[in-house]
Amino acid sequence: MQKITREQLIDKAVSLLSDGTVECVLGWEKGQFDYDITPAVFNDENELRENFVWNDFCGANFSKYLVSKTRKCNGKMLVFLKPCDTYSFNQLLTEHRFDREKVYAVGIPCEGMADIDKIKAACGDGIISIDASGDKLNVHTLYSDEPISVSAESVFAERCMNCKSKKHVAYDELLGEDGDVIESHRFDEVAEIEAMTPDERFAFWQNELSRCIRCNACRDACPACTCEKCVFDNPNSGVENKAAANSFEEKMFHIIRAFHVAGRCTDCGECSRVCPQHIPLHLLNRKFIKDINSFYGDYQAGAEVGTRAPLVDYTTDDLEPGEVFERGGDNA
Amino acid sequence: MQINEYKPLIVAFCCNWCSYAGADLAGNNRLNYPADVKIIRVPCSCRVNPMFVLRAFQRGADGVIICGCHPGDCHYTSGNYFTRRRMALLFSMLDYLGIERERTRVEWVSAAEGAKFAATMNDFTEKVAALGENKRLEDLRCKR
Amino acid sequence: MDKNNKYLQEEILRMSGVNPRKCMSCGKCSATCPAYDEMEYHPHQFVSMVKNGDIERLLNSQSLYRCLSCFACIDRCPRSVEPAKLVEAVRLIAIRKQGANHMTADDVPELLDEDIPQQAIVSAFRKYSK
Amino acid sequence: MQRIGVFVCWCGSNIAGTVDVQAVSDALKNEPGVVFSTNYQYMCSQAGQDIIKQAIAEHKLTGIVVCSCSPRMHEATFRKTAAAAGLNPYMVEIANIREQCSWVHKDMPIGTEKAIILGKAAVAKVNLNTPLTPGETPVTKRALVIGGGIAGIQTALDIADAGFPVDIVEKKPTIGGKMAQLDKTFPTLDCAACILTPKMVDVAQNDKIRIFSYSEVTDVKGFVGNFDVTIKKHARYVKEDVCTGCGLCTEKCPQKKVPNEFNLGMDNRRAIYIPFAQAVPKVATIDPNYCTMLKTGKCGVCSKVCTAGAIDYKQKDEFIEEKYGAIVVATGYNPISMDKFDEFAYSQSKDVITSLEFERLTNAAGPTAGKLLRPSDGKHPHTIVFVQCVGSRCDSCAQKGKEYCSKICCMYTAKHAMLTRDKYPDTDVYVFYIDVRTPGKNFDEFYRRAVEEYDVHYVKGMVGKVTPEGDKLKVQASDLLTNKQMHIDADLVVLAAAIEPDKSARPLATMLTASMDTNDFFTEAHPKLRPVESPTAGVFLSGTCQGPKDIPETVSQAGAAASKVIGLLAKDKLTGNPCVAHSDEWMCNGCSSCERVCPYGAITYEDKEFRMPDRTTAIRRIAVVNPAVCQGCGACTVACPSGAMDLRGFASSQIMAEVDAICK
Repeated sequence: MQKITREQLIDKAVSLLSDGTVECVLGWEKGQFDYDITPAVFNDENELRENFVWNDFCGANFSKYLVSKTRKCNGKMLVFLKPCDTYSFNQLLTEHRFDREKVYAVGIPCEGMADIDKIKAACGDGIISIDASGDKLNVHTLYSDEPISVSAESVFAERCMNCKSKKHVAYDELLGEDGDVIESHRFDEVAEIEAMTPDERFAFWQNELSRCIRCNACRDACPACTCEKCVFDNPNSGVENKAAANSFEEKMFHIIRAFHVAGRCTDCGECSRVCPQHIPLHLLNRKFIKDINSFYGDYQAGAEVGTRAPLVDYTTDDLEPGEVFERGGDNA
Repeated sequence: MQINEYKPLIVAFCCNWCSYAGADLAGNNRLNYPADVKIIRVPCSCRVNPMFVLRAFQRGADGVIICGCHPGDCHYTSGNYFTRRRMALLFSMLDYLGIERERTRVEWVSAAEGAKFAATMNDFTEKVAALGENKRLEDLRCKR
Repeated sequence: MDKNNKYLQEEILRMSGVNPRKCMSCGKCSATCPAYDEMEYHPHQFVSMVKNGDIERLLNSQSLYRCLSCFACIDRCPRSVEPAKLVEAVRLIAIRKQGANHMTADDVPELLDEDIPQQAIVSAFRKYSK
Repeated sequence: MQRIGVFVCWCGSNIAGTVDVQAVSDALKNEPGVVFSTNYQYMCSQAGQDIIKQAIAEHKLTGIVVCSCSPRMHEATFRKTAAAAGLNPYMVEIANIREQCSWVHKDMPIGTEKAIILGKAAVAKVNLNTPLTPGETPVTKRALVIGGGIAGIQTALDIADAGFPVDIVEKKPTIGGKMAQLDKTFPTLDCAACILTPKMVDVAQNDKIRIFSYSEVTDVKGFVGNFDVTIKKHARYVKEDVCTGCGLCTEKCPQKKVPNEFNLGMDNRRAIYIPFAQAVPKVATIDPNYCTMLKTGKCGVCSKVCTAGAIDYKQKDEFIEEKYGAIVVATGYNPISMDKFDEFAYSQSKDVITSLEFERLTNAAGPTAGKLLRPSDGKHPHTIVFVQCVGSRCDSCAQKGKEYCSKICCMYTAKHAMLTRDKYPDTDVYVFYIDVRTPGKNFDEFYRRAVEEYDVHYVKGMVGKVTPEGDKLKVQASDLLTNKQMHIDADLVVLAAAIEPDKSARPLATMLTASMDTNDFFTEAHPKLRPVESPTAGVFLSGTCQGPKDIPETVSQAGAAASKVIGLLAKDKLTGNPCVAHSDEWMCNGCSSCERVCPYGAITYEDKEFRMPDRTTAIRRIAVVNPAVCQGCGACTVACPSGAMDLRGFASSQIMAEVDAICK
């Protein structure tokens, strides 16, 4: 359960709206289901009181929406940022993707978000609603009169289990307490794959990536993918292709996407969250992050504004491409 | 293509100032290397987009090699340093996906290293040929 | 270089973390050493002897125990070679040989002299007792 | 659709020997866009070129492919041929079927097959070629030299000699730089002032040269041929055009206790001063940090004694904006600070000095009028120890000193030692060295003279510690050849301090978008072949701002930089390379990735209003490539995530078409 309440957020938003600090509020609203929360812009108190949502399913990273939404907003826009969102926020500022002056950022603590698939696995289908009390989530389903109770921690999303930071790296104002950067085990899974034989790795990814339906959800949710025109939508780019025509097609899509965000990806995990096929896409991005850390020194995208991403930087004694395999240990 | 005589298809991206000139020098000195190697001239190795490498594989190349000036000697001062980082990460990723690491290579060949160019191509072709056809990467529709 | 020297050399380099190849033979370590005249092999020779794998002669030399561990050579070496760490590593090799201690801790008090700086006494305890 | 002509060259038997040229031209006839295909013995010959010209006219060709030798050989030739026939020269592509095919493959079928594939790739590329026109930019025929030391002076004189106006910006009140502080110069031992001051006078009298002394560059905009530079002229509180340089004020000023920086603080000057007798411009300057009038409003002595009425306490800093076609950086060097080298007791004893201070001590115009006297007590020193490599050749982990060799110390130390022994035969002179490096004309001979004729004691080893004791300096050193530790009671210790680029260089490099190495030396465009040019077009390097140098080397580099500037300014227009990057403003994210990888600073950003597809307007940050500055490496095209950045002549689509053609 989140420590900060919906009412606290609404009150903050209303006070900022009424004193004229902000013109509108970027927040969450209910989608089709209780657990299907989408970003929305709120313009007044009524809208907020009625539709604003804050619960364990508000995983959406708002930073990305600032690029398009601030263009449509004349005054300042209020945005609520969870710790991991603040990294994307900084990264987008580094890339001049929105005007900092047009944003009023309120940092909010996050206790970890729930993964609906884990809940479904635990409670079955037919979920009507979910409410939280203490460390428990109460799941009301069609098939049972009594709510099924699960511990929040047991249904944490993968990215929250491996949360890298509870520290806000950017905000105008902070609600609640700030946390710390966490020593996470987020690279363990990458290391496990690295330890496989090439055949096993190929089989692993063939299995994962062949499920890709090229819906572009990963790209559309990714806060690093804010290109005005994505190469995959551009007929002149040479890689535009909507349908997965064969086994390499979707590999190429995901390699290119991972490469395009390499050094800029903050590891927010949105790609895996939104993938309808449950492909562990974060494992591609984390591979690049792990490599960058080990080849060129630790680098966390978005930790500060204005840093030079590793791929637009170099040192004269970087390791040679042929040496990367020696670094990774001999797992051929 | 004849079945019993497997010939790998190798795409070599060569920077105009060092490696392409190195390849020319190999020609001037009549140093043999396999005809399987086809060279594409780029102004600098940093012009090689990872997309080109993947495209080559997708269209049926068996190996891709990128040649540039030696680090520190880039005609554009820093181009090959970026190449080095980009390709290190790309190759590591391809390896991570289970694609044979011998299919990709970056080699620094200066304009004076005609012999090195030929030797590199001989060695690379041999290694790629030993792997056999590129089944993991090619796009079957586009294969000859 | 014979096998034993080779082994000892590797052991010393591993223990000390020193890369003697960085040395440019300027001799500043020896120039700065307060125990120079007491030594058979001087700090710069230590570096070159370790580099050349001439370890056994070093091991048998009293020079090992003349080093005060004042670290002046480490501080002043322009190449960050850190000769005193090499001396320390060679000394440890000697100490680790069972029963080959240069002296025991009990021997130290009677060798004390009023003029010895405290740092040297502390170093002595560290060096000779284990 | 293009109308492409294919021309296959036999190159006598060079190509035709291993490649079936007829088969190649026949095969390429069926490629998309190809309307004409032929082969000929020597395409580069007049007759061959005529075939091309005729075909362009007859078949209304829009692009041609020549299958021949390397483009490095004849691309220019065939581009000219195309241009002569009215075809845009950038519609020509070469398939290299000689160096990269016929010469490296022995077998005819294999060679022919490969030649056809290479031809197909070239055809695929030409299909996507677009006519390119090189841009032209005008050239402002004036050069700026930043720094007025010997490097800047020589560069300015050489440029002015060719008839172009030059401005020198010097931050000190006078030009002359470090060389003006030196006593004698190696290896000839002529006096520095005797050879430098005439050049300074030449500069002052040259009507093509303007000197902005006591000034600095504060802003640089623009690009090669068209720099807009802002120069800040510090207030010197003396009207430069009125002051006669009589020096009366500098004698009457009551503020006498100002450390004299020209003598490195070894004596004092007044608050109003002329740095030295031969200063150019010879104009007094008031030091606002010490002038009582400026600080308290009470005094005004200099104003009273100045008969010319040149003193102006109300003078303000002045900003000058000027246009330049080329900029030469000549910002020079300084000895490093000795703070981190406590072992030599530099801060404890006045008698431990740096070599530059030694120069002043032996200079006839210095604080001791050229007599070698100890700074502490003015006594004649009998034992002098020189220490080489102080702060040079240090390991980076040591975090003090520099990794590089400062290059000039071995020679000036030999000079100091020799001159000392020559003037004062009663002295004992020791030089502690690690290596003696004397490559250069007459350099080793000079060093040997110091040893053999003047009996300077060269000791292979290093000084470990200097301890002041009484009026002596106890020097503890090692002699590696005799394997002894030495203890010398010295009267004077001279440290050959490493040299480092002037501190002003780093902010200047940022302004110029010129690159620097980790030591803050400016990087050259090519370390071997373009040593006096910066990678940033229109910016040239002169003297020690590029790396440690002695005077002869500096002067020759200064001349080389000047000749490069003259070559640039002699042009009325700069014709660019049309194969440059360009950004699609609709696709650009304004993310700065391209700017960060551009070695030339060719990319800038502007905010532009766009009418968006949803009919709103938005102000977006977009990248703009300056085609006059871009050199066409293509690093930006890969850094760009959206693919907005592309390279003309080597477009992504063209390269992918080649890949496809080869892999087909």
